[in-house]
This record gives sequence, C-alpha cells and structure tokens, in this order.
Amino acid sequence: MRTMTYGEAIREGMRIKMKEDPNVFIMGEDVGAFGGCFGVTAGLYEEFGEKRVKDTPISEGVIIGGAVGAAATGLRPIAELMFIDFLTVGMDQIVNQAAKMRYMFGGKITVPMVVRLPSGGGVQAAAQHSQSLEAWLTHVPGLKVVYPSTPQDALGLMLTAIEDDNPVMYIEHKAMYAMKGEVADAVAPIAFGVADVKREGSDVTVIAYGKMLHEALKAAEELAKEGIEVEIVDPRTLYPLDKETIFKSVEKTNKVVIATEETKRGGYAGEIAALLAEKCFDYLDAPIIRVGALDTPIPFTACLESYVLPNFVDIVNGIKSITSSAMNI
Amino acid sequence: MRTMTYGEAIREGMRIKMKEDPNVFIMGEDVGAFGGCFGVTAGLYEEFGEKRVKDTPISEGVIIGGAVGAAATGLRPIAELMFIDFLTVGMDQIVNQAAKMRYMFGGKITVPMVVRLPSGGGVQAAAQHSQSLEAWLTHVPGLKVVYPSTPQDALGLMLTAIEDDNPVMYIEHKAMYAMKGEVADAVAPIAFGVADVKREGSDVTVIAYGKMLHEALKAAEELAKEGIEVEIVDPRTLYPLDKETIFKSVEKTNKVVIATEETKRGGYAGEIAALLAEKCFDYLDAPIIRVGALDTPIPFTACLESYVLPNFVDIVNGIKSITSSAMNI
Amino acid sequence: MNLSNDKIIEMYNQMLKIRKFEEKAMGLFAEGQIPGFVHLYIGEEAVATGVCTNLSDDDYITSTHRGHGHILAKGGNLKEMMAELYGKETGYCKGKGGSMHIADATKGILGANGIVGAGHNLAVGAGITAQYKGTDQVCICFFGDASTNQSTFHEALNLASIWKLPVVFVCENNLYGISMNQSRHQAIQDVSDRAVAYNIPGVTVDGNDIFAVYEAANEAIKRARNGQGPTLVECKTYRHRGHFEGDPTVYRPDEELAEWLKKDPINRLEKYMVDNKVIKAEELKAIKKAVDKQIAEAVEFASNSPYPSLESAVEDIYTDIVEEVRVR
Amino acid sequence: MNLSNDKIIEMYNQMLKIRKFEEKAMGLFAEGQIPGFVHLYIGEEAVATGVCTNLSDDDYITSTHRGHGHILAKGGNLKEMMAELYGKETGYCKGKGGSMHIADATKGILGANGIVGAGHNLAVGAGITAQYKGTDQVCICFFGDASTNQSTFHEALNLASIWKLPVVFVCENNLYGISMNQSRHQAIQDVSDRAVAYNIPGVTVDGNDIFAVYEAANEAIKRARNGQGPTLVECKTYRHRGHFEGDPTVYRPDEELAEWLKKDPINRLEKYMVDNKVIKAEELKAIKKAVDKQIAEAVEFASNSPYPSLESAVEDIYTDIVEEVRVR
Ligand SMILES: Cc1ncc(C[n+]2csc(CCOP(=O)(O)OP(=O)(O)O)c2C)c(N)n1
Ligand SMILES: Cc1ncc(C[n+]2csc(CCOP(=O)(O)OP(=O)(O)O)c2C)c(N)n1
Ligand SMILES: [Mg+2]
Ligand SMILES: [Mg+2]
Repeated sequence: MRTMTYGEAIREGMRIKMKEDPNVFIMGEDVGAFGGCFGVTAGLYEEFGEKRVKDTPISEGVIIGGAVGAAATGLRPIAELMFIDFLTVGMDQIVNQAAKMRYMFGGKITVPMVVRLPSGGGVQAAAQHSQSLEAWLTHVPGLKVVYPSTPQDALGLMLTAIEDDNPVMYIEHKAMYAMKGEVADAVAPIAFGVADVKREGSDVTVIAYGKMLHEALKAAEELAKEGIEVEIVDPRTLYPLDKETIFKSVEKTNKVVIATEETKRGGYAGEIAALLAEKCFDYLDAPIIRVGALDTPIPFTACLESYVLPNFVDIVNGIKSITSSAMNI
Repeated sequence: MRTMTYGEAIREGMRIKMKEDPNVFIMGEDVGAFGGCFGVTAGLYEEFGEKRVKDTPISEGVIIGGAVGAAATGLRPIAELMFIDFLTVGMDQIVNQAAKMRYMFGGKITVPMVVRLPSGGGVQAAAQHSQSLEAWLTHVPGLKVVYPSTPQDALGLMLTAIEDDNPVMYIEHKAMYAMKGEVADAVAPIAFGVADVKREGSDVTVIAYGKMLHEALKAAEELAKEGIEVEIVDPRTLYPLDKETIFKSVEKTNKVVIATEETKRGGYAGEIAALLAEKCFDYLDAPIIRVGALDTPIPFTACLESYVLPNFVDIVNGIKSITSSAMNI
Repeated sequence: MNLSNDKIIEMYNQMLKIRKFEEKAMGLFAEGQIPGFVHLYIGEEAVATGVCTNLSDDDYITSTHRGHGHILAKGGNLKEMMAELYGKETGYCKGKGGSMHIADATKGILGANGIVGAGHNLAVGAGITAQYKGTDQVCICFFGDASTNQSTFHEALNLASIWKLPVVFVCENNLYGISMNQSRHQAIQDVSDRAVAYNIPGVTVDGNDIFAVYEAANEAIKRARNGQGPTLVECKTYRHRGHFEGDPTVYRPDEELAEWLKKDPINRLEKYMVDNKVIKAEELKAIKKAVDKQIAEAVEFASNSPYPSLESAVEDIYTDIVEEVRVR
Repeated sequence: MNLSNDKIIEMYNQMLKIRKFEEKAMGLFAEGQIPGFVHLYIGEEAVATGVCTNLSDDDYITSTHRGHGHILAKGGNLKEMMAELYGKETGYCKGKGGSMHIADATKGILGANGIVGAGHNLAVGAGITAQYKGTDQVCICFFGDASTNQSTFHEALNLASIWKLPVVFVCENNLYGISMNQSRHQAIQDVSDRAVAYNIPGVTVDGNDIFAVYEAANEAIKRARNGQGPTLVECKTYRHRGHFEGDPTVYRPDEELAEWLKKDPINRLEKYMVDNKVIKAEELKAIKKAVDKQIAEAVEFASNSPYPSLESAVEDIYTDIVEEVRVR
C-alpha cells in the first residue's frame, strides 16, 4: 500500500500507460511544462517530451476533434479540457464525431481516446467553471463515462480508460485533487461496469460518486450513531452502469437515495431513479430520493455556493425522510 | 376554427409577433428568400425584409451568440438552428451565456430570445440529423424549454416564447411540419407550465409530447378497443413543467408510461419518472415505464430507423406490461 | 506538367465514374429508391480527381456532406457505395450511414460528414498521426466555401500551421452554401486569402481545370510530406445541381448555371484529350461504356442486396458492448 | 492628436485607478479576503483607458476573464466592483458573479466572461442592436491574443464584416495565453494580420502608449459609427503579474518582465505629462492620494457589506420564476 492523492493517481495512470504504449499521448491547454491548470500533468512533459505531451492553443474544438482524428488513424490520445464547462465548446467533436463515428461507419472505424474533464464546484469558481455535466454525456450512445471517487479508483479506471477502444469521458472532481488515499502496490486496471460497495448496510442504499461519495460516507457515519445502517454503492462508471450491484443493494435495503452534485433537474440521478422505478418497483418501500444541487447556476460567493451545492446534511435529511418512520417502529 | 399545418402555425406565431413588435427579428442559415431548410420561414423575408429576416453564414456559434448579445441589448431575436443536432456547435452560447447571464450578473441583464430547434427522426437523415436533445436543455438552469405537439399549441406557445423575457428553447419535430390541425380563430398565447390533457382516461396515464403524443393517441385508440382507458398528458413545456397536472393524473390512474422519442438512457423521461418516484410513490400501483428510442445513434436505413425509434406499438406494450394483470382481474 | 497519357486517361475515367454515379443516384432518388438527403458532386469532379491522383491508399482524406466524389476519387468501391445509398446490408456502413456517412478505413477515407466543418478537425488529427509516426502520409481535407466560416476552419488551420502538420486544406468554392452566395457569406473573394491568418501558403486555381488542380495539389502535398506544413488550396468550381436533390435553386440565376455548364470539367478534359491526341474518339466511347456498365452493376448489386437485420441496429456502437434489442 | 490637458489628466487618473484597484485586489487575494480566480490587468491599463476614452455610456463593451480594467475604464463603480470581488450583497452581481462575471447594463458593460472568446459573439450581438435601431452606438470587444485562436473570433469577425456592424475588435496582445507564448499558439506575429481574412482594416499599435491606443481606437470607432464596419485593432502590451494570482510564471524569462516593466504605461504617461507640462508634480501627488482614498473607501464599503441572504441563491435565474429553496 502507498498513499497518493487523487490528482497523483490520475497522473500515475497516464504515466504507466504512456510508458507501456508509445501511441498514447496527451494534448490540451497548458498541459506541458506548466503541468496543467490543476497540476495534474506536472512532470509528464519532462518525462515524455513535447511529442507526447502537447500544449495546444485555446481551441477546444480542435483539441477534441484533433484527438478524434488521431484516434481514428491509430493513436490513443488523452485530450484534456481545462474545465468540464468547456464541453460546450467541443461538444460537436464529442457527440457528433467521437461518439457516432463507429456506428455511422458500420463499425469500420474505432475511436480509442480519453477526454479528461475536471468537474464540480466548491472552489468559488462561479457559474462557468463549476458545473457537473455528466448527464449530458451519459445520454449519448457511443460514449463511456467514468467518474472515480478515490485515488485507487482514479488510477485503476484511468488504466482501463486508456486501454479501451472507445471514446471514454473521464470525469474528475476538481476539489478532490489533493485528497489522499491508499493505493495498492500492485497496479491493476478496474473493469468498467463494476460498481464498488464502499460501505455495507442494511437500512438504506445510497448511490453516490465523485465528491458526493465522501459526503455520503460522512452521512452514513452520522446515521450509524442513530442506528441507521447505510449501504453506499459507488457506480464508478456511469456508462456502462453496473445495474446488477445497484439493484441487488436496493432489493436488500428496499430504500434508496441517489446523491449527485449535478443540478437536480435533468441529472443522471434521474436516470438511475427511473431505472429503479421500472426494474425494482416491487422491492421499494419508500419514495426514491434524489439529493442534488439546487436548480440554479453555481453562484460565486461561498455562502451561496455551499447553499446551492448538496452535502452530507442533505443526504442525512434525505435518508431520514424515508427511514425515520421505520426507525420509530 | 381554421386548419393549419404545424409548420404554418410556427410561422404564423412568428409573423404575428413580428407585426406587433418591431424588435422581433429572425436570424439563421437560409431563413431568408430560401425560406429555411424546412420552409418554415417561407414568405417572412418578403413580408418583413432583410433587416428582420437575416440570412447568416454557417456559424452556429455566432448565430446564437449574436442573438444573445442582441437580446441583452434590447432586441428580441429568434435564432434558428437548421437541426437541433447543431446545438453541439452553439452549445456554449446557450449554456454558458444565454442561460447564465442573468444569474451571474445578479439579475441586471435579461436575455429575451427564442432558439428554434428542429428535432427528431423518421426522415432517414441518419445519426447527425435526427437526434432528440431536449434532455440536455432541461438540465440547464436559466433556459425554458418548449415542445409543441399540435398546430394550435405550436402557435400559442410561439407567441408566449417570443413574449418571454428569458431564453426559450423552442423544439419542433421535423417530421410534423406538414401535419394539419385545427387552430382557433382567436389568437391566444398559451402559458408556459400548463400541461394539456389530450385525452381523458382512468386506467393509465401516458405522458408524451412531440411526435410521440400522436403515437400515444394511436395507442390509446387501440387499447380502448380492449377496454383500457388511457389518459394522455402533454406537458407542452418541459421547463417549466406542470407537475400538478401530471401528479393529479397519476394519482387518479395509479399507473404511468412516459413516452419520448429520445435515446432512453439519460432522457428527460427519466427526470419525469424520478419526480414521480419521489412525489407520487404512494399512488403508484406499478413500475414506471419509459418508452424511448434504443440506446443507439439513429441509423440511416428505414428498417433500422423505425426499429430504433419508438412508436405506438411500444406504448401499447408498455401499457400492457403494467395493466394486463389488472385487466385480467 | 508531367502527366503521362495513361494517367490523364485514368483521371478522365475517374471523373466520368463520379459523374455517372451521381447521375444515377439523382435518378434513383427521384424514383424514390434512395431515401434521405443526397448532395451531388456533379460539376466538381475535377477537384476530387485532380487532388486524389496525387495520393496513395495510405494517405488520408476527410470529406463532407457532398462526399461521393471524394470517396470514389480516393478509391471507394462503387458497389458498396451504391448499396449504402440504398441502405443495404452490403453497403459501406451496413446501411447505418447513408449518403452522408461513408468511410473506408482501408483506403484512408475518414468519412463523409453531416456536420459542416467537422472534417477540418479530423484532418488535423490524421495529420497528427502521420507526423507522430514519422510516416510521409498526408491528409487532404475537402470542404466547401461556406464551411470556411465555421469555427472549425479557424481552429484547425491554426493548429495545423503551428504544428506544421501534413494536411492540405482543399476548398471547393462552388460559390454557394445552400442558398447563400459567397458574396453574402464572407467579405472576401478568394478563400485562399485566409491563409495569411495562419502564415501558410494559399493558392487559388480554376477548379474545373483538372491539370491546375493536380499541379496545385501536387505542390502542396510535396510541402506537406517534406514537413513544411499545411497549404490552403482553393478550387473555384460550381455544382450543376441544387444543394440537395429537391432544391429548386431559386437563389441563382439561370445564366450563371448556363455559363458554368459551358465550363464543365469533363467536357473540357475530353476536348483536351482529343485535341492533344491523348485518346481516340472510339476509345472514349469504350470508356463511357465501361463506366456505364460498372454503374449498372453497382445498382444491380445494391438493389439485389438484403436490408440489414433489425438486431444489427444495436451493434457497432462500441467495440465491446451490444445494446438491448427491442421486443415489439 | 487633439487631446486637451484635462482629458490627458483624466486618462491618467483612470489608469491609476485601475492600477491601484488591481494592486489592492492582489493584496486582498493574498490575504484570503478575495476568493476564487483573480486575473489582474496591471501593465495593460493604457489599452482599456485609451479605447474607452472615446466612448459614452451609451456605447457597449464586452470583456474577458481579465475584466477589471475594462469595467473601470467604461465607468464601472469601484465600490460595487470591490464588493463583488468580496462576494457581498452590495456587489455588482449581489455576490453571484465574482471577479470573472461583472456587468453593468447602465454603462453598456455586457460583462466580464469566464469563457475565452465568448465576448466576440456578444459584441456582434450588440452591434446588431445598434445597427438595427439605427443609433450611432458602437461596441468594443476586448480580448486577449490567445483568444484569437478560438472558434468565436473567426465567426464573429466574419459576421461583423459582412454585415458591416459597428464593432471594434480590440486585441490585447500581452504575448501569452496562460503559459503559452504567442509564438507557440499562432504562426503570425501580428494578430492584426487576421483582418485580411475578413477584408477589414487591421492595425497594430504600441499598447503601452496610451496616445497610440487612443488614436487607433478613435479612427476605428469613427469608421464604425459611420457604417463602415468593424476594425481589428491590436495593442501590444504585457501583464506584469501571472495569468492569475498564484501563477508562478515559470514560463517566462525574468528579463522579459524586466524589459516590460521599463515600458510601464503609467510611468510613461506620467513622464510625458511632466515633460510636457501637462501637470505639476504636486498635482500628480494629489491625484494619487485621491485615488488611494477611493480605493480605501471601496475596500471599506466591501468589507463592511453583508453577504447575501441564502434565499437569494434561487433568485435572478429567470425574470419570472424563483426556484425551490433548500431546507437544511
Ligand atoms: C454545423 C452545420 N450547420 C449547418 C448544416 C446544414 N448544411 C449542410 S450543407 C450546408 C452548406 C455547405 O456549404 P459549403 O460548405 O459551401 O459546401 P457545398 O454544399 O457548397 O459543397 C449547410 C448549411 C450542417 N450540416 N452542419
Ligand atoms: C473556452 C475556454 N478555454 C479555456 C479557458 C481557460 N483560460 C482562461 S484565460 C486563458 C488564457 C487567455 O489568454 P488570452 O486570450 O491571451 O488573454 P490573457 O489572459 O492573456 O489576458 C485560458 C486558457 C477558458 N476560460 N475558456
Ligand atoms: Mg459551397
Ligand atoms: Mg494574452
């Protein structure tokens, strides 16, 4: 076991693959000697040189579109957007090109690439630098969507993402880069579509990923004091989604809270809720609760931002809204 | 009463407002003398001249972004994208500018504009010209999202959209332009956030809009023959959403099918299902069924396209999956 | 110009193949055999042919919504193309793509594209690969005049120029983007003026003169292969048909079309070949007959082919995941 | 140059106000009083000031992430600005925007913007409005060198040029986009070369020479007001600080900064004023003191102001809908 930060784990994943496979390279804004806006690529330029760690102009369209073209012709690019909010600028290249090329062309072209997407709020970066936009991506057939919540998962999922022959959207929470965690000495990829039960419990299932996973763990600890045992399922990959593990947990606890940092309206939490309402209806003993951000853009000032973004208190409240009666029995 | 096509009704809504308010104008690709790719703006150039019906280069970013700037400075632009699929190209202007400006600036700038978005499949236009992307837009605080299903609604909602002081995404189904319907002689705006019960019934609620509304009506007729009475709720505006009418219907029928043309995974139908699973749980007697497109890009050839897109048969099957036992009793 | 007679005849043959393919597609569309959108290349054949004559199968091209000509010129197969237009299982994309989405990885054809301007970025990507791997491959990026106002044009040319990528940007200036005359969509007359913004060479040639196109492309491709970076080559041409089949073309004067019909690139090459004794009149006839036959065979192949199985709809999205089918 | 001494002193005063505002913000950020991202305008004051001296409140500007200077030069209020940086209720945006999102509709300030290049399009929109309404307003679009590689630059200049919109595109070429030296992000040396692509005038001036900036802007604005369309004005300048506060600026040589510090636009104007007897030394002192006082008042105002109420978080999204609050 060793200790690594979330940011270091992401870097380590890229490093390992770059050493293994000469076709893997990085392109993005200030990813070179500068080391990336959040320092995630620091040192890679020095280690691999400018051929493999490419600084680009501020042109998100061609950063992603160029990566798509390179992937379609035999390389394995890792494209970095400085903020997931800039998806809006390179959206066509992801949605109408990367995601659809294989299908439109009858399976004859593959697009093995990774797009790194620093996401989420909590650093007072305001409305255009704090969004959680995974729901857009999960709605697009042809993309895989990954969202690691711990250094171990960040490393293992990055290895798999780079090995994958399809476009993988790798979402990172920017407020977690400095978060430390244990990482196994033996390096092993983590398969996509395999959720991780981050805590076992019998009273209620919480589905959470990214920063909200940690809020969920905190909420679970609070509630444990009151005798409520929370099971926490971290899907790790949003598509493919490990429905089996999720369903199994809900079939056991019969109650579920889905906690994501996204704007609640239209979020991916809704997709999970809808799946459960269709497939696990008979097992549900209570309404499906979603905990998310308020339906507002993310405000700048700290008090408003933390009011808008969800946290463990909201998870506790959500859980209590469906378990307290059960507890009282 | 008069008869109009869906396309004519959209045009008539724009015409009325352009006559009323000199600040209303149209901009988009080939919207002028050419009349728009689907002929929806035909005649407006002749009637209002090139100042008010502006042909633009193929530059979706500045079509929408220019409209945002014009709206912020006192005009009321109607921007047309030739296909909703090109949202990907002007996404930043909608999401990070139009939707957020008012909020970021503390309410001091308003952005009264309409974006017209021809949507949907069924005309063998393949993967990049057939998408249904309303889910992306409903996930963005700051936008209103409208999706008319009949000529009457198209007209009334267009009037309201142009009058609205906020950015309104006006989604049109391209396969419906030639569809005829009755329109009241008296012209009246239709308020946002007011659903329309398009058919009353007691056994099951179907929530549908756009082309799927008509598939739902067809399904309801089929099922009426078997004695199943379907209630059909057309939300008309996806945001604001008339939750009250939807909840009331579900509380009455205790069963619900949500039918949309979108890729099922991550669609707006999931948001509605999640709302119901949270707010109407105690009234639900059966799983919430979503009917949608398969999780694939839209294929070109007719047999595949109609296999991938949902239709009335799928609605019938969806309804039967939750009512047949009840019927057998 | 160092083109052998054989090469010239080959180019003629290629142009004719495109023309006749398009004429056939036109008829089949009118008959309702071919659905969806069809954008024909008739009148512009000298561009794709003149450029692609310089290429090998290892080189790449990116294409547009008006892609049939590019694909055929780069070695695309008539039968698989026609079958794709029909939406058949034997088509290039198994019926999933249609006219606007045809690719052939074995020939370096990175696909027609329904998004105006998308090819610019993809071409940059192919250029990155060639440079990265140190091969002498080039990528030709074909695009229309109106697409040069798209965001992608700018970002792609900028990146290609600073990284000196082996990409040749070939603008087919047919004077229109749908109904918009060039004079209404940009304030310049020569698209090649835009090369200045990226400090790369920009040239304008008569796009209906196949030799001029060939020469300009040859020069640009040489530069690209030598690591000297991209060139912007503008070919002035004209589409004889509407933007898509069904377009009434009210936006352009009849005289304009008439003028351009006189400049038909195929007639022009034919005249050159006869005048310069590159070929004999009977040989011309034989070529035409042979092409007619190939086209007829392609149509027969396409019309006799089966439609794809419904289950195939959920395949080919991912390399490793097949989606759920529909039970109806 | 027909600038009165009073006007020159006013410009000096303005530049100083920006400089001292920024220096104060820098200190407050270091102390942790101001959170988030802060991008300072120190060193570039002559650009915003030289340009905006030509404008009235009716004219528009669009700005960038590095917006403080533009906003102050266009008449923005020190107190409301400082309060916004603090995230207070009395700030320009009630604390919702912060440094990167400040607008003032009453002064034609269409907002700082966190998306590089977004202002290009918004400026076109303001130009559309002015032209549509037949006023003589102009819109100045401020942007950095690196943003000229964004998609929006191209589309906006193209549209503005064909529609002859009253927009002046002012590039603040400070040689860097974050860590990227201009030579690495584009293959041209003068951004103004890009004017050719739109057939509009392009000029490059010393952006640290306020008179040169003033003159070039004056000319361009006149053209715009006369219906002659847009101009691209490039002002060569330098930011003394890092890209954002906290940037260690390892990517640029110390000597480069030292060279540019010598060219400080404020010192330069001060010297000019003294040399040319525009002002006396004691008057300069008085100005400095007055500006210091204004800044101190702004800080006091900001630090004494309350934070916004939590419920305000769900307001101001729509004109007519207030979202649900959170019960915690
Ligand atoms: C992003 C995008 N915007 C608009 C369209 C619709 N469209 C298809 S082709 C075309 C005109 C293209 O003109 P040009 O680039 O000159 O090519 P040409 O058709 O003349 O060959 C337009 C507007 C599209 N497919 N994609
Ligand atoms: C679309 C987008 N891409 C990237 C960024 C991150 N970013 C913010 S400022 C900046 C550099 C801008 O450089 P320039 O335009 O020269 O302006 P300067 O900072 O030098 O004033 C970058 C890359 C962003 N905010 N928006
Ligand atoms: Mg054209
Ligand atoms: Mg700069």
